[in-house]
Amino acid sequence: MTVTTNRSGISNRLLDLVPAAPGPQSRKDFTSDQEVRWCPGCGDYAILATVQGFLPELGIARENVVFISGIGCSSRFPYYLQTYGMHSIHGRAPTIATGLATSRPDLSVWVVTGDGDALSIGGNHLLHALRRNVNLKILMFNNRIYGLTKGQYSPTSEVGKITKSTPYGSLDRPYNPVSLALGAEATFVARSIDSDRAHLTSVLRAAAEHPGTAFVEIFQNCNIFNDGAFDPLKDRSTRDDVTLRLVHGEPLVFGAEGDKGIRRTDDGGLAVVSADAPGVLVHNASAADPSQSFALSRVTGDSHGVTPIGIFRNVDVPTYDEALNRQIVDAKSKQGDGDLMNLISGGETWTIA
Amino acid sequence: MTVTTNRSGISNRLLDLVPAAPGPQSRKDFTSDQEVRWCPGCGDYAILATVQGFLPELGIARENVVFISGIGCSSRFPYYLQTYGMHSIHGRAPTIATGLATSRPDLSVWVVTGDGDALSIGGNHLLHALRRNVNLKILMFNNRIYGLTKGQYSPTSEVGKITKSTPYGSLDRPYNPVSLALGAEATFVARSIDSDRAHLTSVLRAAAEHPGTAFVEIFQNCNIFNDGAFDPLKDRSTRDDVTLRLVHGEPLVFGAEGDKGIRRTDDGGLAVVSADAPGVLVHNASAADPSQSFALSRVTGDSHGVTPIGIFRNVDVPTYDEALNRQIVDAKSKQGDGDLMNLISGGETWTIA
Amino acid sequence: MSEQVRERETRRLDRVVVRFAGDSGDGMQLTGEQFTSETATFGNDLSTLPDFPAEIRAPAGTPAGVSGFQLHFSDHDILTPGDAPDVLVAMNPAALKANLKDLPSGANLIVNTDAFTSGNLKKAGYATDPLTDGTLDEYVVHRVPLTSMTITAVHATEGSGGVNKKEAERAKNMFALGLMSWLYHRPTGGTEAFLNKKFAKRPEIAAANIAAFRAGFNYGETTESFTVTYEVAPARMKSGTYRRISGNLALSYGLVAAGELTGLPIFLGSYPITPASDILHELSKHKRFGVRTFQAEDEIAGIGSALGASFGGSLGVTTTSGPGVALKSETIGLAVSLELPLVIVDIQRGGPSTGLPTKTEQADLLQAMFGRNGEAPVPIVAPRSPGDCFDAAIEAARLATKYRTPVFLLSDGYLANGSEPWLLPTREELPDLRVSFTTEPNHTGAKGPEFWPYLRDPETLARPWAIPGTPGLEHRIGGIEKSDGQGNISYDPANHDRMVRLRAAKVAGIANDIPPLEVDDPSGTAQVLVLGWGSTFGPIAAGCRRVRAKGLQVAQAHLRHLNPFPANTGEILRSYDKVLIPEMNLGQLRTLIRAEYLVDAIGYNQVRGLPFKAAELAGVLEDVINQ
Amino acid sequence: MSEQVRERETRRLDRVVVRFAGDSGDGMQLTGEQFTSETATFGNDLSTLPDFPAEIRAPAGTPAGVSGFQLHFSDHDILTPGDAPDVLVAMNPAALKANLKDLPSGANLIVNTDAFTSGNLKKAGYATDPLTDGTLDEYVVHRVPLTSMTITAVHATEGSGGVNKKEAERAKNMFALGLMSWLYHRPTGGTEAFLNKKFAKRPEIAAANIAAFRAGFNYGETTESFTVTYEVAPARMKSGTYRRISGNLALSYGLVAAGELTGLPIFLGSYPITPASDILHELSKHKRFGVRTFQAEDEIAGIGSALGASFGGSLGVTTTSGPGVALKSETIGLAVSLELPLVIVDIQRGGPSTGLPTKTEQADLLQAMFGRNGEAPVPIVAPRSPGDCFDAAIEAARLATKYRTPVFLLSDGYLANGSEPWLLPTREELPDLRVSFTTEPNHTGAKGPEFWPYLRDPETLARPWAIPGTPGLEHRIGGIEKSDGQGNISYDPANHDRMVRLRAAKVAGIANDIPPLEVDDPSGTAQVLVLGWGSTFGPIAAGCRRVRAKGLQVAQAHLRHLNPFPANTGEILRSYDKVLIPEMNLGQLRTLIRAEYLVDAIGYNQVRGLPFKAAELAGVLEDVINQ
Ligand SMILES: Cc1ncc(C[n+]2csc(CCOP(=O)(O)OP(=O)(O)O)c2C)c(N)n1
Ligand SMILES: Cc1ncc(C[n+]2csc(CCOP(=O)(O)OP(=O)(O)O)c2C)c(N)n1
Ligand code: SF4
Ligand code: SF4
Ligand SMILES: [Mg+2]
Ligand SMILES: [Mg+2]
Repeated sequence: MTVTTNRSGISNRLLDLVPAAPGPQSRKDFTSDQEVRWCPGCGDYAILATVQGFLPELGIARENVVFISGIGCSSRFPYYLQTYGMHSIHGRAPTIATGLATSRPDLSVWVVTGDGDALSIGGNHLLHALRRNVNLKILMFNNRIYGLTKGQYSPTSEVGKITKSTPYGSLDRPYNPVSLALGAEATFVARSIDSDRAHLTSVLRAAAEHPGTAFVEIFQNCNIFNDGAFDPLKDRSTRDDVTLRLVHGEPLVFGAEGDKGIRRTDDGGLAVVSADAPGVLVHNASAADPSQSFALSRVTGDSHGVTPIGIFRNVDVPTYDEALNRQIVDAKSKQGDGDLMNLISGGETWTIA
Repeated sequence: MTVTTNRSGISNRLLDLVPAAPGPQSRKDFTSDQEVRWCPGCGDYAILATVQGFLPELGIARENVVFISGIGCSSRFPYYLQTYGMHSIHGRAPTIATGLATSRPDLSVWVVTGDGDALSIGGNHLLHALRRNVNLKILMFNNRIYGLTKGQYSPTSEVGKITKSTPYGSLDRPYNPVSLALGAEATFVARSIDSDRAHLTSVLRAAAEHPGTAFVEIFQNCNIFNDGAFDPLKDRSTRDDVTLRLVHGEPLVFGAEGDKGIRRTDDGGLAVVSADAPGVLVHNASAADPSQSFALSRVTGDSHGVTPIGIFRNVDVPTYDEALNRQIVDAKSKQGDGDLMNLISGGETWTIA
Repeated sequence: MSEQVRERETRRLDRVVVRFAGDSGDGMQLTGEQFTSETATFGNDLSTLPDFPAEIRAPAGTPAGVSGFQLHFSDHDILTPGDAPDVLVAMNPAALKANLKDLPSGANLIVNTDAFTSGNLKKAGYATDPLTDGTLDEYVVHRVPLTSMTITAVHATEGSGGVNKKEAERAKNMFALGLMSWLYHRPTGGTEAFLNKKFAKRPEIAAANIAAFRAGFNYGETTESFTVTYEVAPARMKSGTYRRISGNLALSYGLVAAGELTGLPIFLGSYPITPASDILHELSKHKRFGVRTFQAEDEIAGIGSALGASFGGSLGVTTTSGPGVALKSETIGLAVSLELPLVIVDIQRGGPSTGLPTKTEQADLLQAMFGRNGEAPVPIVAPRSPGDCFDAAIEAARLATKYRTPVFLLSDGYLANGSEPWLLPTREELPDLRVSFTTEPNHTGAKGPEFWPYLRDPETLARPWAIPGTPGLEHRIGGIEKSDGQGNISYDPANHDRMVRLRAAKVAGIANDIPPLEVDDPSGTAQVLVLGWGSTFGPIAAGCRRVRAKGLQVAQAHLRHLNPFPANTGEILRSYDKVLIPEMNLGQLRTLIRAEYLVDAIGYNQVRGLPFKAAELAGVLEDVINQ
Repeated sequence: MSEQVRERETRRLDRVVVRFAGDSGDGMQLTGEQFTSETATFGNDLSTLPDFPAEIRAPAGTPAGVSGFQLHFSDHDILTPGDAPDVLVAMNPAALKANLKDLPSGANLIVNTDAFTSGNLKKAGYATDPLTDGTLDEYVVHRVPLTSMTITAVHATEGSGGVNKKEAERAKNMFALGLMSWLYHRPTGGTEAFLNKKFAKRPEIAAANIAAFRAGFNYGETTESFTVTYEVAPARMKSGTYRRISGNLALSYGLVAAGELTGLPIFLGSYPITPASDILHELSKHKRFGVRTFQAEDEIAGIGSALGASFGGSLGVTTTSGPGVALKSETIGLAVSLELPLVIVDIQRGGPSTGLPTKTEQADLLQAMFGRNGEAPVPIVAPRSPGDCFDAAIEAARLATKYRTPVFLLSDGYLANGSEPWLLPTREELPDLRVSFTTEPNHTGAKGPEFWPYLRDPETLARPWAIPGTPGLEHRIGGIEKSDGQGNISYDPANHDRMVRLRAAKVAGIANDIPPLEVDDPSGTAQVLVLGWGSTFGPIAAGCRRVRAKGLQVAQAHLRHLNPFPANTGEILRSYDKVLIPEMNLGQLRTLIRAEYLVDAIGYNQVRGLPFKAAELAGVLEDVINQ
């Protein structure tokens, strides 16, 4: 299956199994002829543009890229990309993608999903993909609402949310998708936002460079049913003060003036302190132990007044796909290719003349 | 629904809604007439004996106790208890228990499940119950194998496990159930072991005292398909050196001589040090931030040579049940009981003579 | 042409079909609903058919993004939302493009000329302008600059200050509504009150909308484009108090009523899905009725929680559509084995798979019958009209509680969103469904009194329902086969055979507890029977009327219970030469009828995501009768 | 009594049914399997029926914990594992209790007297000792102190040093096997070789077992309890090379073969469930054939992964039993809509719900037909015998790949675990199923060549299969309705109707690509036809033989394809006066046959978790013939 490739750009030992593009590609090469059908103003447009702009960077043959989605507004995504794609059923995209990726190491397989699709009905599949570390890139558009079904609360909606299904306010405590992924042994976990093209592109790049499952939460505005959910992170006047940009190896400092930092507390959590206070941490996304990344995931707008974006965790461990395919290669090399007639005759036979 | 109770023993604001037992109860009161059908030597027997021994402590009416299970060897559990019970279908016990508990605040509802039932097919339901904080006590018997279906690997089996379905060794990285539960916003997470009746009883007691979802992982030996999985934690000669007993408010020290302790490392994880080294931590199960509990969950036999047992996390936050039932009480008190004929006639009617 | 104001003619009609069509964002559903409201208050009989795209806001200006609402109203009782519109309001070129094919020649067409820009024409896929290229020659076209007149009217109105141009423009649907209200002599007070209430928090928007509404009305009055207005007299309907109701609302009310009538708290475990979500939305409002709603993580958790609540003595309900039913299959099998009450509501939509999620279909009947492992019979009830969803829900609850069984309630997208006038029942007309739980042992064993959870009522074959909290009746149930009576796990072959047959007999026995199938055969001499189920009732009855009006004979029967069938079904079917079964599927009831009664029923099947048209069925009937 | 060794009689029999029964821990399955192996090597025809409890180790000593294995072998071809045992080996009182009711009077009964302690008698539910209270008077009883003799024999054996008492005792099943081998003149070399291999790592255990085996054999030779031994001559079977095979193994091999024959890698996505797990176990061994197995987190992930692999050009397979099928329903609907190949294996077991998980049943046929939302037709193939599972798996793969459709393969617990001699096919006998992917555009559009993923092959109506990695054919598919040909999302009513009918026509068209239904009617004058499907083939054929032997006429036909039926099915059914359909359900094929052909087929139904008995069916047939 190994393909000699002289791709420029992004690379990892699994991506290197995917055939290279015959030549340079542009955004247009990844744009399908289908009319885009989201509400005007929906954050999905910006994400689409960013992804279409990013894909050429991979330098791999367009026909070896596959996008699999579930159901939801976000899950319309594959239709708009001139790659192979499947718009499947609600919550099940990770299962389909797992079968595809593990049987076709020469493909780059992406999953697009929503907060409901991924965390409500599809939660189990998402988390099992993460623990297995299948070679998938999972983009979860988190608008904290069910868009397609017209505005019920989702597993990431804040408590007390008034929606069509909760006229008296929702009662469920939301998931923190980053904490959840880390608890499920994820090897790559990141967060970005629809409106910040440069940041999202950098996260996509890192995800593509990661061999194994990459989970990317993308804050996405649903201007129809949950408008403004991420406004503080977007508003020029506030965003620098409420956004902590995670950069591996760099100190955890933020603020318009770079005057705030993150330090450990006695109870094992993290707190915001002055940037020049002692003990301000340096971000380490590749620690073998996910505990500090987990602690970072507990830093939120609600509790700390600041939201980290960027890569929480990025560690390289064996992938399910490689191991599975290695077992096959090993079996063939040790035992030889299977011989069907030999197999079915088994050990004990008798012959009747 | 509030019941005046003068129960002795375990109490919390939700348990106090359950009618008290008419008098003292014994293990026999909780033993059904059904023949127990596990393999001789199975760890499930010890857990059953412990639970039957513990239930009288609750001091609540036996008929108000319900055990719901899924499918698996462990899920046979309800048959052996003289309470109400349901042996449902694979992985779905948390959903059934959620409907029952939220509609019947006068019941004490327990879920019994296995590592496959809870984490494989039923993972999504388990985690959603945890995030919602429904008033359920969930006991997960973890034998790191599928017992009932005769020995396939489970989501808690170690990598490389040779089983019937993985003759070349399993490839999936296992879940750490405690990490997973903490990542899903669990409010009570504990671990115990089939063979240690006193410890298991203390954990059950704390679980019962917790208002909300309590998740208890119980290491359980399957002597047929995965015998000895927890031997180091049971063997008198080794167990003290490899078991860290978590006690809220006590230092994290262990070892036959009490000579080892747990301290933070620079990368945010935890390490084993000498008990008198500086910085040995004191266990705090009730920190609002779950980060330290999470870090503790990463301390394992494989990575650190020691396995924590006891209560990792125990925080009191609003439960789904209370909130749901309060909405109903509030609606009735503010708007009065519903009037059916009023409701259906709605606003706009016209009359034809 | 002349300066003189002409006398206008007012034509009396017995029935009219109007259709509003515009962009998804144009508020066509609201417009249609409000026109319907006026019509209902006026006292016409009516039936509606909303039709919207699967996208939230499908691309503006394109045919795919068009949202439509059709209303049929009359001075007599009617049965369908109408085959073809007498008047179409087209808010833009895409709306025209998407709907013109349904418009019979000679019909009225009101077009918003402001929207016919070259950009919009292109988006709609028009190469030339249909307003000028002769496309519309066969229609009575009213060219109305709706957008600009709305803006002008709004900006000239006091109280609408602070309303920007975009907001003003958005009121154009109210202009259209005003115009239509004028054209059909509708009462307008309700609409103004509605707008004031809806925009109570933004009075300037209310004022803008009312201004547009009045402007539309006045436009009709002053322009000369309309030489005729129309009157449809109120219908003579059964006396009583009416309201307008959609199927999903009626079904929701039926469930609330079932709670009251059985004396059980309702527990709804549900996961949102089109077109069922509105039931979850509605029931979540009624906490004062003790209704608990639980938005679960998925369909499996939805039904699981409902079943758990039923175990605890609630009436568990789960609502979904076809894909959700597929996911619930395993748990339905558990409910069959546990023999606990449970109402499973399936608002059918176009399939297979995601299919046509916002369109109607009747293709889940066989799934409801057979979509489980093993022999797992479940009774099935289906409503026939929006208002009938109320009664059907109560009937489903009756069977579920009385027979301790899951029951399917099969509605569909057409009933769910369609609406009709509904004669409100009185409290006395509603059945008494009070349930009593078992509280005492029911068997004497060797050691004294015992509780046997599977000891059956000899008449209904229902098992006792003893809920947790009942002292002395502690017991365990599960999905493994249980011994007859005692209910302990049993692998005994003969017991299994007996239990399989007992469960089947219990459901089959319901045939004795439901009304016989009624036949409508005015002449008493018909040789063709049309048999239907569910939402096709209206179109079939309308079709029958038409052929009878031509002097042909046809009998009609409609099944409310699909499992079991009423006891007299076979007898009725065999008393006709021909049986025709029209269905919005490939013949699912037909399969069941043929298998059960060996009657060579003929199918008429359309799977178009749309209800049948009366004319179409009339044609088919004629063919069958004359063959 | 006398000291003289009596001459022993050797009786020649044409067929024998033996049953081994003991505690779950007694190794009865292994004993039965090994006796079967000896019998197969000897050249008899044979058929087996294992029967074990749902618990891993159900309570020792109780009837619930009894595990049994029945073997029927003969000197002619046979069809069933036998109705009633000629000899029963009962390792303890519980085994006696659980099996005695099946034993015809006069049969041989070998009991392990050592196990008849008062404790064991109580556990088995015997108030008095059946060995002494006259219970066994009608049988030929052989009282053998099996346990003690085994221990003595083992401890007297060199090489078994280090074997403790418990281990020695465990070898008692081999003592029983030795005795039975002697009694029926079985060749013993194979068993000794087997034991040496099995316990290669613990030679002392091997020695102990061999010692016990020989002791059992010698015990027969020396005791006077047995006055007769039996010989069953080898069967005259079709010439060729045979092996013994169980249904699940044959099915697994069929899937591996399908991979070779189609040229596609096999991808199995599965979640363990009884009685299907063994297929997952087996396929996970065959990595050198490029078979990928994936133990998924649940059944939904199992089928999802298989479908994903099919999208990528593998042959996706998923294996499960009834409850798992229920969970897969929604994804099966997606596969129907995507029109991708997929083999769905359902090893049916007793239902509904968890039901009788280790017992057999045929009650998933209607679930397979209809258990999905919308009109979602899926072809169904069913094997008739253990060995036939091989061919049926290949046929399912043929239809799946040729027609680009999910296909159900319906086996059951009886076929899965039962075994029979299997005539090995040669490579040349296997069909060529090579598949070619589409690699070129298939349509010319306005802008040049295009790829239309739903442009169908005019003959098969299959759509092209263009896999990711193929340049220029990039396309998107999904579960929403697609436009005919081009495959873009389409909400058009007429298109939906067309697509629904096209999918139905594609599956219906398979009727032209399968062999006609064959009738076995030796006399050519039968007026009764017995129609069956699946695992009832053997018992039905055996039943027919019996009534024919009595001079009565009956015709037999057996369906391999349940959807669609072979083209000539109706014609055949209508050419008989009566059609009888025996099924291990309440009449599921009967429902389909009646609906399709309006034939008043009679059902004979048993839902006991056990295969039919030949005698039982013969009786039913006689009744039907004579009525
Ligand atoms: C089995 C099934 N259940 C429910 C639905 C209805 N449904 C479609 S999308 C969706 C949730 C969408 O929310 P999310 O995943 O957050 O996506 P968004 O629309 O917000 O992008 C639901 C409930 C469905 N299509 N299938
Ligand atoms: C829907 C469904 N899928 C699969 C099964 C088969 N099954 C029964 S129990 C089980 C796993 C048991 O493992 P675990 O939960 O760890 O319980 P244990 O037996 O080890 O206590 C499986 C796969 C089933 N009963 N139902
Ligand atoms: S509903 Fe929300 S998420 Fe969906 S397309 Fe519209 S704006 Fe986007
Ligand atoms: S198989 Fe394992 S878990 Fe199951 S009963 Fe036996 S020992 Fe216990
Ligand atoms: Mg969302
Ligand atoms: Mg387990």
